[in-house]
Amino acid sequence: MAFSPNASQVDDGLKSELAKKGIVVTTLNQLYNWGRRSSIWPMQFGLACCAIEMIATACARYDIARFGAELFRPSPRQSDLMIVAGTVTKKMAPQVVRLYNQMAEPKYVITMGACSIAGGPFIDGYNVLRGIDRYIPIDVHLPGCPPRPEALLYGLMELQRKIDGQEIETTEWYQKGLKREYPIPDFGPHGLIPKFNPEVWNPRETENRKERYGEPILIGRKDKAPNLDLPPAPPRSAAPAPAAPPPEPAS
Amino acid sequence: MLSTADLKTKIEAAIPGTTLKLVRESLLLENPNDLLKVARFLKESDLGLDYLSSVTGADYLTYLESVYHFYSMAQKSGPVVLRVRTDRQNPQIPSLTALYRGAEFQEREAYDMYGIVYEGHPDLRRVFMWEGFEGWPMRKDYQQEDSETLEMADVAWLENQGVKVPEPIKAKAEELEKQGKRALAQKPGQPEPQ
Amino acid sequence: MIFGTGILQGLMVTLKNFVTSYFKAPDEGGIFTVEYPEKRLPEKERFRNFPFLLYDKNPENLRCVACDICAKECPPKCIYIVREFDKDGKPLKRPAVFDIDFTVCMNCGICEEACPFDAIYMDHEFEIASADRHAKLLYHRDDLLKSNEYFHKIRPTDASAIDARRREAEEKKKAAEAAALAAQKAKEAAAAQAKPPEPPKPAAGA
Amino acid sequence: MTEKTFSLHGAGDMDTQTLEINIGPQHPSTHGVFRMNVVLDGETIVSLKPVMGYLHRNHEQIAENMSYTGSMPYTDRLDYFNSMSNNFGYAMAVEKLANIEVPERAHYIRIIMAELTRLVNHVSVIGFLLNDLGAFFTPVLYAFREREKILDIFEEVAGARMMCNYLRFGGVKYDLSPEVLARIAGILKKFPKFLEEFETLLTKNEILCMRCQNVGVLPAELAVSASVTGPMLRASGVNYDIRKADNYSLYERFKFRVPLGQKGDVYDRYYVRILEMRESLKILEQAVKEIPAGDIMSKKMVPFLKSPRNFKPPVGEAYARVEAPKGELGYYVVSDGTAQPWRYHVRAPSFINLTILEDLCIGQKVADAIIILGSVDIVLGELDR
Repeated sequence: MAFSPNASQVDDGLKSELAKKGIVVTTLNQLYNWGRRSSIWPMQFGLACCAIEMIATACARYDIARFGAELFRPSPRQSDLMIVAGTVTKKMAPQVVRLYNQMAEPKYVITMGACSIAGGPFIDGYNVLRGIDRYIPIDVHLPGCPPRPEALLYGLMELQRKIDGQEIETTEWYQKGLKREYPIPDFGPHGLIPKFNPEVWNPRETENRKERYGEPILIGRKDKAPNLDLPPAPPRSAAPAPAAPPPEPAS
Repeated sequence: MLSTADLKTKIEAAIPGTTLKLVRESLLLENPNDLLKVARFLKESDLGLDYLSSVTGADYLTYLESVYHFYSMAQKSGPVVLRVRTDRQNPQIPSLTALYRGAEFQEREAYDMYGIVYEGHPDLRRVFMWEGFEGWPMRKDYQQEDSETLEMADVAWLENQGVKVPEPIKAKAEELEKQGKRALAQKPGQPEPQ
Repeated sequence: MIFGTGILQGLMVTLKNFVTSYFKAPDEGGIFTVEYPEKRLPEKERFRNFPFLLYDKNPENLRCVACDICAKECPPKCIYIVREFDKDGKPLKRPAVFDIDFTVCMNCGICEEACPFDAIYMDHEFEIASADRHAKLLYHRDDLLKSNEYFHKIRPTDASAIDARRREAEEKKKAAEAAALAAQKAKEAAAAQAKPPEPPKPAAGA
Repeated sequence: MTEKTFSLHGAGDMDTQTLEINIGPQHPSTHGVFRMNVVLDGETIVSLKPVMGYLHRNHEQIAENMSYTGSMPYTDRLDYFNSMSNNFGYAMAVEKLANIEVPERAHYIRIIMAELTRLVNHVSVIGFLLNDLGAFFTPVLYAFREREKILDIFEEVAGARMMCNYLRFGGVKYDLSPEVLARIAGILKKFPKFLEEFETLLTKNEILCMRCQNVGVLPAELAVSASVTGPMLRASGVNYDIRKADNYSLYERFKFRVPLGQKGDVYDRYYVRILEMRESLKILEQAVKEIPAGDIMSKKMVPFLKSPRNFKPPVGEAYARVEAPKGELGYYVVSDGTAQPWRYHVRAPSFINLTILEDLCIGQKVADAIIILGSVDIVLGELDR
């Protein structure tokens, strides 16, 4: 089946003129996208702190229902959007990938909060995955820790904008040979196997974090344990050691 | 509430054979095997320490330690801090779960993080990490993996799944394999672990 | 009590809330929704989201002196600073690179607290979202720069307090400089005065 | 399905086969990423094993590599409903360690904030409990409406809705302005009315009563031996509130009572929380009225606000605990005299209160296990750390 190219003569000005008279002119694409973007059903799936802000977004004050996205579905089969709201740990990552695989096309992913984007403040933990985009493709990254409910709405609007730009003819899920299921990582002896999926994510040529900070978790490595058996130091030094004065402003 | 020193003499008098040592505000039990006896005494004597608030593992490089904080709910007194030391290679401490149910998960946590084996624990498994995880992540010498470099196991897994691994990544993994090394997270310039 | 009265009472509550939502103010039980993007909640002055760098007057004149304190204090380590050098390799008091990784930042505000030069503050901007985390969410120096006027707009009380403090410090510094200069001059003058007679020291001791 | 056969109806009856099911980690009513391996005989639970660690994000390890103040924002993320209480416990532990005095006004501000978080927590947890019962979202909507009003105050005072990062060792970060105090007083005036309404909606509801009463009964002896704390312990009738037992901060100055349950079932746990909110309101009213003027930071600690890395407590150890809304939140900190703690441990109430989950659930139906879990009130950030 071939679609004829969109050669409509109706421009935006004429459209609004017609709309005033009660006639709506639209293209199939626009109708299709309008329908899809106005009824994004997110998955009811909270991981950590951001999930609470997600619930707050669904509640009275922010009311995600105004965007047609209030129907939080507990089952991946019924949802269009996965909001990865919270830290994805290595123990949880296989389940997240599995849920993504189980979602029906078209499917979108918003990573909400710093943790799900790149590990966030917990990036150096031994059990924290440095970003879920190592295993699945992400549509919108939404930084913040946690993002305000308004920011989540903004992210949703960003996704709607993305949906508006899609066309029936070229969308991935109507193409042949679509592969949108990604291998689910296994638990290994030291972490996940594999550490990332090179089909989706590759380490950057210059890995900023490693280059710049090394591994910050080792900064505090100490080779001398405190000896609590010794009696406490005399009361004079019971107070914290006198600090170096902070640098004087404006030198 | 008794002072720690009084408590020490009281326990030593009540349970012959135990030796306690004052460490700051806490009592160090010299022989870990006496732990159950001492805890029973704390719970059942007139001290009435019926509530085990916290069990903590800790790594002091030359030995591992398990710290117990006891309180009394009935008398609203406490805390009594008890600590037990064990060696790093074969860390074994009797479990208090039979006496205090509240120790169950906390001992599992200390086992998970430090590898302290609590003898007599009904269900000593890892609690936070998965089964099959190697190493004790909270010990000070734990080496984290480098999450940006693939190892040969990862490459083999990916190829088994039909994922094409880019050449440079694969070459790096093979190089590591040849040298018999793991991809570890290290600060640049830090000496390599033995 | 008849079975079911509890449920009926509960239903009355929901009905009452439904009806009053049409008449009352949001705080009294009326419609509580704030229709973001059209309407917004009033911004709280202290609200903090991501950090930004402050400059006075023009972007060349930024307050940051690349002292690296915020980068060291940052708990999750998301700030990266490289000092700028001039042609002769002499270090300048300004950053060549100032990167903040928004995918790691946790909005704690410790950089703002620790900065001794009033150069870094927390922004109110939260409408940041992007499909590319590497290119768009790693903010560089020029993306982070914002003017003092902007700071006054978002946090009037803090900004004026800080400006007042800075002015005072500046004046004090100037006064101190002037005083030092005057002292220097006086010293020189005194030295000049004292020089001609030149009291012979050994003589005084003898 | 297991091979093992099993009968609960006495010998000679029908032989039934047990069924193993897995609830979670992605399940709408496990309050996050919590998993239960349940063995069922029909609808009745024969065994239940909690599986944790899906949100284990290495809080302790990260804190041991961080300056003392640097861990403060991380404690916010432990129990993300009540960041202020978490800050409170941690600040107390370090103050004990370094022997820091806190000015009176700062104590009052801390207490005000801690009690406000208690309101936030209890009101949300009741909403979620009702969610689990099947009253989908209506109570949560009511609860979150009140929560938003309190969060507005947090945002105005501390700068963030959830992750306040407000307390500092030796005091608090910002002062409370008279306007904020007036707004808190305004909330206190309206909150009892909301509680009345909430109670009319729920407390006498027959369905709620039938679902909750005599479900998940926790006997007092077991509760004490299993180190259960917080509203859950008091619902079983044990009079133990750390605010009274330890008299930490300035709690002895305030008049309030400790509500106790009788049976220790889910309904008691629900009702103890409602009563606790009323007591919190009492504390808040007194605190807002009596708050003295003065410093908000100890003089000794003011320089360290600007340079947290220079704060080095002397070698020693300290354990401090507070009555967090979920139970006893304890922090165990060992200092080796450097800028980072040698050992940092959190005694998380959600984690330890779960010890007896299996005991509560055995013999109950699957649907009851969900509400028992809801009434235990867990938060995964704190459970797994």
